[in-house]
Amino acid sequence: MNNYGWGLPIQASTFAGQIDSGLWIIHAAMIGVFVLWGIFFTYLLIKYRRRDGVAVRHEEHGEMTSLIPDLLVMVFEIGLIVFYALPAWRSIKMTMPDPKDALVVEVTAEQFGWNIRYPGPDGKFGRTKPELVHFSNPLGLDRTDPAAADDIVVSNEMHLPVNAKVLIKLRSKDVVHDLFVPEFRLKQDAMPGLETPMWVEPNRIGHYEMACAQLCGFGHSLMRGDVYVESREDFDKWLKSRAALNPAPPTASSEGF
Amino acid sequence: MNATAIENPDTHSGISNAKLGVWLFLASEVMLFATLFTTYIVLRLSATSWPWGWDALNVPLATLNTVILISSSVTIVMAYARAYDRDVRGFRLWMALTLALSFGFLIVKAFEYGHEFSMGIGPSTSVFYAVYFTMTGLHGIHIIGGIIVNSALLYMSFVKEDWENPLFLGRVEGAGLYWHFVDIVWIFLFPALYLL
Amino acid sequence: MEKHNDEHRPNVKLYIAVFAALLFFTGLTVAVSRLHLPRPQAIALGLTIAGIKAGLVAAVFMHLWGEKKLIPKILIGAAFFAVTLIVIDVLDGVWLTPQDTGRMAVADQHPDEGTAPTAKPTAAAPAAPAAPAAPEAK
Amino acid sequence: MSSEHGHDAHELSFLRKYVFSVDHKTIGLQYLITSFVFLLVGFGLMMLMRWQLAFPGRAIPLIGPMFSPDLAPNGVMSGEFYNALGAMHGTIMIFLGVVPLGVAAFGNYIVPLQIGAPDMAFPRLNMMSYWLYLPAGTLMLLSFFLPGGAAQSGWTSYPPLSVINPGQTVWLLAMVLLITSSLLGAINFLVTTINMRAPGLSLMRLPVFVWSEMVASVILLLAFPPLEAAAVLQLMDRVAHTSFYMPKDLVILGQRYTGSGGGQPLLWQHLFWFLAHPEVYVLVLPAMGIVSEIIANNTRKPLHGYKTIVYSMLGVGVMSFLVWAHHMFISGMTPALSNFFLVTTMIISVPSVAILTCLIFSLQGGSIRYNVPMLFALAFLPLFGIGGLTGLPLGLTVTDIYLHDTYYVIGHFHFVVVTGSIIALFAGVYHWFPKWFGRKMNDRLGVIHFWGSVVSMVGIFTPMLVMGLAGASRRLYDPTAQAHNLIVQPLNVVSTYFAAALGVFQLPFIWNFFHSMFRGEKTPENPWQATTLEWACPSPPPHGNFAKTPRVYRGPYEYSTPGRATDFWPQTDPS
Repeated sequence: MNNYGWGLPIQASTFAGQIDSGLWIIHAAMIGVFVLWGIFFTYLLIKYRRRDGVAVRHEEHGEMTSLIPDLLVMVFEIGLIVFYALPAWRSIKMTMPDPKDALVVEVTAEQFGWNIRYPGPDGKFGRTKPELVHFSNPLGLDRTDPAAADDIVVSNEMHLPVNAKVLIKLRSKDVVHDLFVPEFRLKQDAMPGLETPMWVEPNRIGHYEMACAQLCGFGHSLMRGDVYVESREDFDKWLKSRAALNPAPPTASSEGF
Repeated sequence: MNATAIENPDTHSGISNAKLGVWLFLASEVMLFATLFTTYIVLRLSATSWPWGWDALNVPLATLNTVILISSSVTIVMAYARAYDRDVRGFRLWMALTLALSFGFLIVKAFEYGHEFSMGIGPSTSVFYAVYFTMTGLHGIHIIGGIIVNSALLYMSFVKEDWENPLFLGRVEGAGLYWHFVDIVWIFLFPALYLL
Repeated sequence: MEKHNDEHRPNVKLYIAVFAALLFFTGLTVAVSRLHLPRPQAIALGLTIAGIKAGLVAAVFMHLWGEKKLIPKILIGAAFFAVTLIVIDVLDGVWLTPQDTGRMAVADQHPDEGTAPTAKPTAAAPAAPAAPAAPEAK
Repeated sequence: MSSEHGHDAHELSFLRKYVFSVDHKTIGLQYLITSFVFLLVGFGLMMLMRWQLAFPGRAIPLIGPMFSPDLAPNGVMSGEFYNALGAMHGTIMIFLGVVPLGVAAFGNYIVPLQIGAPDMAFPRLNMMSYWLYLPAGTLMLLSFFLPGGAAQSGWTSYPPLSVINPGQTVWLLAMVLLITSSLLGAINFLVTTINMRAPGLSLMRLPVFVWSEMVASVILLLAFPPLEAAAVLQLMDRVAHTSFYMPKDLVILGQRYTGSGGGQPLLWQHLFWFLAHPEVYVLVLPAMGIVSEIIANNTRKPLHGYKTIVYSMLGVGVMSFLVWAHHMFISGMTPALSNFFLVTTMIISVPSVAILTCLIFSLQGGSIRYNVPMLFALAFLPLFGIGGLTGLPLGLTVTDIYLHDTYYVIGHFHFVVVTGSIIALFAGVYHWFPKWFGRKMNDRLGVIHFWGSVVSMVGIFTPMLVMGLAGASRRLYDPTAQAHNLIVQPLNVVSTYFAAALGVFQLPFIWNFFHSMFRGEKTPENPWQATTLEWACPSPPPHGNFAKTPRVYRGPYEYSTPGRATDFWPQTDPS
């Protein structure tokens, strides 16, 4: 994976550029402020060092002068909030695509791995039951539910079609995890007991990493998976090959073949 | 170390150190119980169902306890009034009554808990009972703290130099403030857990 | 330190009157809760009564009425932060959706629909929250 | 320590004088020494972690084989041990190191002196604070040796992990003790400053340091109780098997969780950050106060914008309660709430910027005396500035999506706390050392300590910012296990070397401190020609501090007043 370097990773989603531009603007401003301010600071340190015969000069400006930098900071911050943060946050975290136009994927985190579930041809996620959880059935999928029969469950491997909106429903079986795909600039905690929606539109074919970014136990650093963004044909082909691995429709009474 | 060296006479606020200290402590207690009530509200709103106190708990006993605690608030303020008038016997009487009432509260509470435990209900039964046991338990710990303070004051009223200490009345007032606060907490706990 | 420099002069008659009022309100709140008002109204009424009672205790027994201004200021500060904490957390709790249950259960459900064990379960077995409800008739 | 200055006729026993003392000065020094020891312990834990981060999978040199095989099989640190070190490093540094140092040590010693009081308002309560703090800290450290080990869920202790992990119970108990100790201390400080100021010392004549301690105490008073309650609830979850923070249907490593469920893990995060964000200002405000004192003293001119600084501190204090959820932008909290906290976070930067600006403008026109405390105080300004600036992309919702939980966060808050608070606390030690012991610390060693520390600190934390921008996640036991950390891994090595250097450069300080305590150059009563009240009594001050209650005639920073023979005009000078 040649996606990472000494700066930001490559951009592989539609909103990655939006987030990066914020990072660049802020860092440029930060460095600018710091340099200007450092020059002024150094000048003060040299000019006003203690010298014999040079008396202290008292306030050449009033109390209010110190508020001028504040005013500039405030204007900059208000600008950032109004023209950048609010709209971008709205589009990235507050507006979810309609499930009808998007590929819906459910990602369930557990110690220490990711379970990715596709709803299958019927577009519906089947029922899960915690009592059915088993190492061969990490989600506790109830295959007797007709909607569950065609669900595709994959471990630590998420395939997504390029240039399509994906709605990810994030869950956790045990503790708080965090789905982080650096190339997508995508990060969201998986909170047990809640289903947190998030969306992404990958726009670059490639192989990326889905890592856990929230301390989840002793195996936290091992909790990672792969994300493959593929062309639509490749994705469909892969989905079909996975569907073929599903158990036959439930005739046996025992769970987990 | 003598007391006057420590008690700087120039107090800018006009409030004695002890009283100001107690009020600041109560301000922090407000935050403590606000947090517990936050927990209560959040868990209740997110619960699919929430039992009604009349079904799940013993309301008559709790009502009795409310009356006991309110009465103890009155008796402690009466004790303060007696101390204000330098009436040591009156003070002892009212303070002893306060202590009796606070023990009564704890005994009734113990009956309540005992009944619940005997039915196999404990803090782990459901979120409702977790909230109930934790909040009333913490309140109970506050009652015990108050009992310790009030007993100390009762004991001090038997020691001549303590009773004649000019700071004594302030101490009674401080203890009273704390006790009334514990009462107020119960005034909110009672409807929140039992009635609503 | 001279005597009674910042202690309040007790007013026994007032204390007795407040005591009576507190008893009255306690009775009232218990009686009201038996009326089976819809839950929002019941909660509003219950909290109002509790607020009045707490106010009486604070104002009279704790001598907040007539206390130096600094102390109410401290309390208002604490109350402000307490209210912030409650409001923000409740906003967050209400807007979130727990999985499987759809929208969060709102508080306007009738008390009797609760699924807690009743006060008189027959067996001593732990009454799980999932135990079937035994609602009394309205 | 104190010589035979006691004004009481009877001699106190050794135990009453140095161990269970009620004198604010002894308690202050007890806090000082204890919290420095905890800082050192926290540093040691961090060195172990840094080794693992720089050289994952390699046996810890020298001491590796000394650990039990559960913690470090064959001398190689285990994941559990790494997590325990991480949690304890954070907890110890913040709750047992910097806060007690900034608030309790300096506050105890300096505040009563600066307000002209004979002692704290409640001396016995003061002693109790210390004797709750020490057992709490000891318990925290002991947890490493108890069955179950130390807490492993980060200093933030997010449930459900913290409820199911071993070791957490002791952590919670220690926290409850510690919070109680802090509460008692906060009440004591507030009553002391409100009620026991010397005549003439109106609020607007208080030194900035006293203001900062007051605001910090208000924060401690009102922000700590929610954590205390939250800790009790978590304790209930662990001990009584309740489900305050445990939702329904958890399946943990294949086992169904048996609790009733119905809890809210997010609630803990709210309650925790309701304390922990204001806590940052508890770390920073006393530091700002110390820096203000030293800058005014060593520029020999009044502080620029005294009122602005004071009101800004009050503003920071109030606002600090309203920004907590900016730690939770991506936690699953309702996204709409994030916008509210985005705005409050930007608002709180305004008073912070105002304070820094005032401190810089204070240099202008001055006659800067470059002594060791001043060097530290001056280093505070740009380095804390970096800490503040790097907070901007983290406080902004959108950029936080990417930077959250990366090394950028670690770099940011270490710039704030280490190169901010700790640098300022060092400045305070050098500045007030003559007050404590009547002797001066060695200047040459001080300068070595200064340059060594500052360069090492910048060397540790700057690579973290770069790593964070490259996406490296924090709290990883083995950073090389995740592909996106690989390229920047060499920076971890750089950080580790600088951390070792930082440790080495503390040696001159430790030696200087204890050597100067007994052998240092003796100083006059007011060695820095300062104006504030603490220099108006002997050094070290006797029991009861002032021979007679001082009277205050003017503001705290009357330096270089035109028409006077000396360039300082003490607050107590009636002329």
